[in-house]
Amino acid sequence: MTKPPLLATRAVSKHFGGLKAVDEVDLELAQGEILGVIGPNGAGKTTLFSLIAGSIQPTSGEVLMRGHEVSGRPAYRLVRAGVVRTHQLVRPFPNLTVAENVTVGAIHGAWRDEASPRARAAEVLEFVGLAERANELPGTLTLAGRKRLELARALAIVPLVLMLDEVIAGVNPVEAMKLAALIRRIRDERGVSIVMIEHVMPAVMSLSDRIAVLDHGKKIAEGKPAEVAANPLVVEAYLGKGAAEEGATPA
Amino acid sequence: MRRWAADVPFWSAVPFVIVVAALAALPLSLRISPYERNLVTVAFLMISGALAWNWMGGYLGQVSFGHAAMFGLGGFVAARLMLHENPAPAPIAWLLGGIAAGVFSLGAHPMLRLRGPYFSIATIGVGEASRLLFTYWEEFTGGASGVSLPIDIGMKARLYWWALGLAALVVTASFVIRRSTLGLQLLAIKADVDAAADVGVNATFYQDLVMVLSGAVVGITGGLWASFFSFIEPADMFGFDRSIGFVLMSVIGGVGTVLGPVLGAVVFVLLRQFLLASYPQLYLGLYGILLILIILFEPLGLTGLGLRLARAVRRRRRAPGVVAAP
Amino acid sequence: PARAAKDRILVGATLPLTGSEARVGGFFKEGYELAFDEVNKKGGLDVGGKKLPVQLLLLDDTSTQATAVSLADRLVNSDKVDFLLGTYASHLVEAQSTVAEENKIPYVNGGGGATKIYKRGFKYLFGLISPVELLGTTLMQWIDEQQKAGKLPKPAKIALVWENTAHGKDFRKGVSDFAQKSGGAYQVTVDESFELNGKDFGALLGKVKAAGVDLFLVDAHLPDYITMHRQYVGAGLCHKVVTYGARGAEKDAIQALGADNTAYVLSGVWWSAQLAAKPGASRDFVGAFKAKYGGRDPEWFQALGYETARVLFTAIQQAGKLDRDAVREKLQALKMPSLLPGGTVEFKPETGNQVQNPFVVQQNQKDGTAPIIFPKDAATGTGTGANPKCAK
Amino acid sequence: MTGAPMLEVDGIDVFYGDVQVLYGLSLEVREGEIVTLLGSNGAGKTTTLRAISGLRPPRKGEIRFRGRSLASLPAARRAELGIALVPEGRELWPQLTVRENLDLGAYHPRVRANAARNLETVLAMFPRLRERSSQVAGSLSGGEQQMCAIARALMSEPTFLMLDEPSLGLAPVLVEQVMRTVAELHASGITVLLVEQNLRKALEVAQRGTVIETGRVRLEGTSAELSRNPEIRAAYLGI
Amino acid sequence: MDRFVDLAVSAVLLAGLYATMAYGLGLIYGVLRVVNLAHGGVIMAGAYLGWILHGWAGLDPYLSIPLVVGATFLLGMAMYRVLVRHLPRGPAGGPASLLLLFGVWLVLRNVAYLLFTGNDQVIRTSYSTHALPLLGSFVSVNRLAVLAIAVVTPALLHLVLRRTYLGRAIRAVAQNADSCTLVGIDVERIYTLTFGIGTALAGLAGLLSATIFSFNPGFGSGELLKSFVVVVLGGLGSVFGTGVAALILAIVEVFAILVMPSYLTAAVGFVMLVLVLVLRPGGLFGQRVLG
Ligand SMILES: Nc1ncnc2c1ncn2[C@@H]1O[C@H](COP(=O)(O)OP(=O)(O)OP(=O)(O)O)[C@@H](O)[C@H]1O
Ligand SMILES: Nc1ncnc2c1ncn2[C@@H]1O[C@H](COP(=O)(O)OP(=O)(O)OP(=O)(O)O)[C@@H](O)[C@H]1O
Ligand SMILES: [Mg+2]
Ligand SMILES: [Mg+2]
Repeated sequence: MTKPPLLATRAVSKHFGGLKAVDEVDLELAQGEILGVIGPNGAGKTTLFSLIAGSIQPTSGEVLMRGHEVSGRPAYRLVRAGVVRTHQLVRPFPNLTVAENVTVGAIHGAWRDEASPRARAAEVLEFVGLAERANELPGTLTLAGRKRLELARALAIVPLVLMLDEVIAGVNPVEAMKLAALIRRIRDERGVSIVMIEHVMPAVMSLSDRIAVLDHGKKIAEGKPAEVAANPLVVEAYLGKGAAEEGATPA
Repeated sequence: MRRWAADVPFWSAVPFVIVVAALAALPLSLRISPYERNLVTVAFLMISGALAWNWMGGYLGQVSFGHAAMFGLGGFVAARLMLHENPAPAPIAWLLGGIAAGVFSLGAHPMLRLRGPYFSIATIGVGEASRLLFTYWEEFTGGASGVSLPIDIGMKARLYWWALGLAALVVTASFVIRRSTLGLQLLAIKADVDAAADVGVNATFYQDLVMVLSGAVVGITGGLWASFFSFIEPADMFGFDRSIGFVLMSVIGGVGTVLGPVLGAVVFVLLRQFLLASYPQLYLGLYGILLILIILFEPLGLTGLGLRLARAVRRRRRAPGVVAAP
Repeated sequence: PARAAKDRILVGATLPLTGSEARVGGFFKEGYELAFDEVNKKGGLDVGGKKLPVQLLLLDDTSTQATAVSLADRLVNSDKVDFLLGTYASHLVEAQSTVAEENKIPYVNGGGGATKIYKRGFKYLFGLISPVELLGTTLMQWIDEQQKAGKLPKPAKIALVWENTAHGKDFRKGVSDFAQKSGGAYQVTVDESFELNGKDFGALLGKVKAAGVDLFLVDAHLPDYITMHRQYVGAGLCHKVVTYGARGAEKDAIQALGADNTAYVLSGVWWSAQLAAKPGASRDFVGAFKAKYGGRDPEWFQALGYETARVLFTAIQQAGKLDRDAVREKLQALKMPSLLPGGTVEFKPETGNQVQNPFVVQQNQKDGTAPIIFPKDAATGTGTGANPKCAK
Repeated sequence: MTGAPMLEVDGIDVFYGDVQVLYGLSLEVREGEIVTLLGSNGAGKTTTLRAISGLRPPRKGEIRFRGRSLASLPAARRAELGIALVPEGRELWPQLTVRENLDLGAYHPRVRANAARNLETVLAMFPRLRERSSQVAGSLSGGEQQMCAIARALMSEPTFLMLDEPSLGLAPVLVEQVMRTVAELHASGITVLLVEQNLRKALEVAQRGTVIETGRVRLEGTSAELSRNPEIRAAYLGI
Repeated sequence: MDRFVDLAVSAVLLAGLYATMAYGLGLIYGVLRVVNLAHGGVIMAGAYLGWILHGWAGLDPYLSIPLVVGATFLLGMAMYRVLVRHLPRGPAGGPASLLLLFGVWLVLRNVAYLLFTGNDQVIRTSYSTHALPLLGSFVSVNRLAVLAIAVVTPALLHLVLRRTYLGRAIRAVAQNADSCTLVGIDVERIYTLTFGIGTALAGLAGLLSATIFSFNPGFGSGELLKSFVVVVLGGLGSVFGTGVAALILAIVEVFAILVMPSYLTAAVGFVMLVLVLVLRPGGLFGQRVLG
């Protein structure tokens, strides 16, 4: 018997009225892995995240953590079990200071770590490089800063699985490289397994151990970055047909 | 190394304790007439009510237009207990009134998934329905003619300290809630329920908790109110104007702050008394204008105005032309 | 002790000059001011051989209880008034009188009619306004005369409709007690209350209509009377006897509804300007009032306000000093000729110091007048037993 | 066939809140041209069109139409100049009927008088819409919605038409049809700026193309040049 | 049976009144997503305007409809331009707009108080108490007229919303404001006009109420609460839903008297309000935008 994966979905679906936003998707995440999720706009990536994180309930199928079913549990309980997500549009609590924002996250991870919420928040802010800005309001941060804040708030919970929804998008290329490095450090130094949605190809391709591709709610491909980039289905649905016909493989 | 805004050293309570002690000694001085003392008592009660409303409206961001239901319920339960053939001692009656109001507010649990104006409109409905139902329930509220409590000559004097005690307690609770991790979570829920859940906050539970606490405190305030006025009737206790009063006090003072509702309540009681004596025809409109100006220009109310002034003064001090300190 | 050297008597009062009761509050103010003027024109009150002018310190309680209480508090403890006159409306008086009782200061009012105010055993509270219960009884007495004269069916079915306030409840008690004691001559078949400032009485009137009653007895305040009666007429309803309690004869209402539609509506009031038809206290009052207020006729509100102040003045003079307890005792023992129907005012402990003067019953006529038809000694016209318009 | 510059986009920076999406982007479309704007997901194509139509004004740089700066002209007034946009995702009014959607396309006073004539023209062009004219737009199929959106834009008699991924979500036959329509519109004298991810199709109809990547121009050239460019593929994939 | 007819007739009449009161609130919410708490104040203002015109110029209330509607229309546009425009839209603006417009209401009330005192006023016309026999029951002519207007108003509103460019633009703005800008619709102008129309409808409701009820500066709060119930029941923002909801509320209230004391029937509406909000937040007929 192999050990069950850290996190898995089994034929999970979500329908909005007639729309199958997520359609029978199977996904597995191993301990210490970085899994990239890509796909066209509206493919159902964010919805899939919401299903896993318990923000919304699946229409059918299940979400498993270490082989135990966790679907149907409210979001806050999944968080306490170690499954933590960030949002595509950063959502800091605007009236709380940076430190307070992170402290809110730190409150509910306490059982796995002895440090007080505030001490842990301080440590995490140091890690993401926001210690200097601790007493400012999130509104004063740059977008990249707020993305770091979002990461810090999630890390303060001491997650087992971190689900990142387009954290790199929208920041300038220099910041994007720094954020990518930070994400790698989160996995390497903190042992957190990561699922990330990203449209920024260089980042996904270089960070991910594996990539899953969604289109119209279905998983159409999965595998190593290079394999996925060469997959004609992926090229057609996402990377672009014009590219495929010219017959080259991505770097 | 870092100064957390949240870490309040315990000595910061010293000025507060001094203020409370001074207020407690106030009626002992001969300078204050019973009239002034009573006015201050009412202000204490309003402070408690406004702060408790603010836990919902300010910390959680659920603007209730129906808190009169809890105020009235607390008042009438307390009154009934004191009028019983084996009358309960007043403090017990107040407490039980508060508990009843707290339990009652739990009934609003299903409404908590409404947010913004929907929640507010629903509370208007609950408030008005409560008023009508309780007015109809004669055995409990005495119907439209209300109930009178026996006159207790020393009661008003004693109520000053009880009301002060309650207000001090509620101010302390407001600080503690605001500064504790509970307060952080409430503010997080207010800012974004979903995002709060995504960092592990059990929004449902905390909303219920705050609603019950808020309802209970407002209920206790209602009980003290009943004792203070000796006569209460449902039209007044459950009235829409009373609910609006809680909203006005908090908004004028500064929603979501601790100082705000306190200031708001004091202004509400004192300004009202002053205006009533001098310009009784204008006070409604003045509140309206105040409300409009605050919403348009200073969401933090008087507190925000104060902060702005303080900042301006500080800037002035630092302005060039003033000789800098060595 | 400091009071001994006073050069004037300070009397405090609040009235609802704004808010829901503002109209009547203004009327009471006129009554109070007339009484104060009269005394001061004569150089003041004779207190122990010394003439002291009286001064009224009047504040606006905005028709709210908390304000009425805290302003009374202010009058007593900050402005140091010697005595208090009452405000208007039962709930305000009930709340406010506690301040007087706590501070042991006489409180004479003409605005709190609910009997329960006087059942609290207060010693310093005196009420010049007869209980609304008695209004119900008085109306029933007149109705009973008509029934005995064969003008109304026997047994007569009653629709009893009352506003859900202390006022309405007292009225209901007066009527239903009378009906109960009548030995079956009257049956209350509809007994319903409605909310103050109600909007639509369609359903309620539908119920009344379906019950097929003979008498439509309502207690309402002015806006509800106008609203309800409009719908009543609009729905084609007609009953042999119709009353809205104390409402009916107001000029505003007759104007709003039309003299035709209000004809035969019965009302019972605490006082009527028509009492001035005969010489006496009422005629003097009406004369003085007209002189001061540009020829306008007073209504019962002004009369009660005026008389309330006069009662206090009389007691002060009788006491011969400003001592509050002395004045209270004189009030308790007072027996004063009065403009109120019945001719005298006295406060009996068994009724909680609320006067029990009779009401005068008026009936609207097609020409818009409303003569007094009951009791006989005050009557200025004769009543019509059953509305001739509704033959059935 | 091509004349004076009709649209000049000159070094614009565009933000969503604090998120910068376009970085000093420049672009030129000449009278009578059909130009395509290419780029991968999130490159900023839609944002460019929104900036031109005034929905998302640039913080820096300038946009000129027929030599006149649009900076002070509110979005609602740009239709007057003959600028029209078929937005990404169609953005119809889902609870209005097709007919109402089309009528509103001719809201502008200059064209309102011609509404009936224009309606005939567009219905002749898309007979399908005539059949559906009393159906609410939200219940149309994706392709029908796309036609409706194009027809709505044509109701305002544009001289400069921008289309944002008109082939998105359409079946191949419909893609062919839409592209043919675009070519026909161009032939009838309308200047076109076409945004596409479907590079091959776009370059077939367009004369020139501009490739953008993360808010900057990466490449420019005639369709033929671009089709031959070895870099194009990589740029297009964003790798 | 007879009684049933009576109750049904009074329910229909009442529904007419409720519907007129609620249209304006619903329209403004449907397009701007703003809960107009000043609605009650405008109803009161409409009543006084009618009263002034009747008392001073001797104008019949029904003839003064254009004047009252015009005046309150301007008032509404001014309220939008000066105040509401500056609020954040959408959920963030919710409580803020509620409180701001409540402030406006307080001011309106105070102004009315200063101008007209707190006395109750009525408008009396020759037909105020006229009744017609109908279905074996008597029906007030005036109430019938109000009902007629309650039916004609939404029909007109419907025509305007369906048939005119302006109406289509209003509906379009409610659904997708950006597309409106693209075809040249000045969205701000539409918001201003909509707020004006919604306010004018409240003014009309006030004028009509004044022919039935007596009123004072506090008038309008009960009307506002009823309007809430109706609008929420009908699904915020649906014109026809509003009419049907008004009928439902009126029927429930009127027939409730068969099973409960008349005093409590008023509570039924509020209980319905809360239940609908909690159980079917989209209203009884689902969320529709200005259908
Ligand atoms: N609550 C909802 N109700 C109805 N439809 C929804 C809802 N949430 C998402 N959808 C639809 O489900 C589909 C998938 O959306 P989702 O946000 O998961 O896409 P995505 O892959 O994250 O896209 P993007 O890359 O643009 O973020 C879209 O068509 C979206 O409109
Ligand atoms: N409303 C918005 N708020 C914040 N960011 C946005 C918003 N709209 C777009 N963006 C961001 O701006 C960038 C450019 O988006 P844009 O829609 O212009 O790209 P595009 O080239 O049209 O992509 P696609 O091919 O997916 O349509 C993306 O990173 C996107 O996430
Ligand atoms: Mg997404
Ligand atoms: Mg795009």
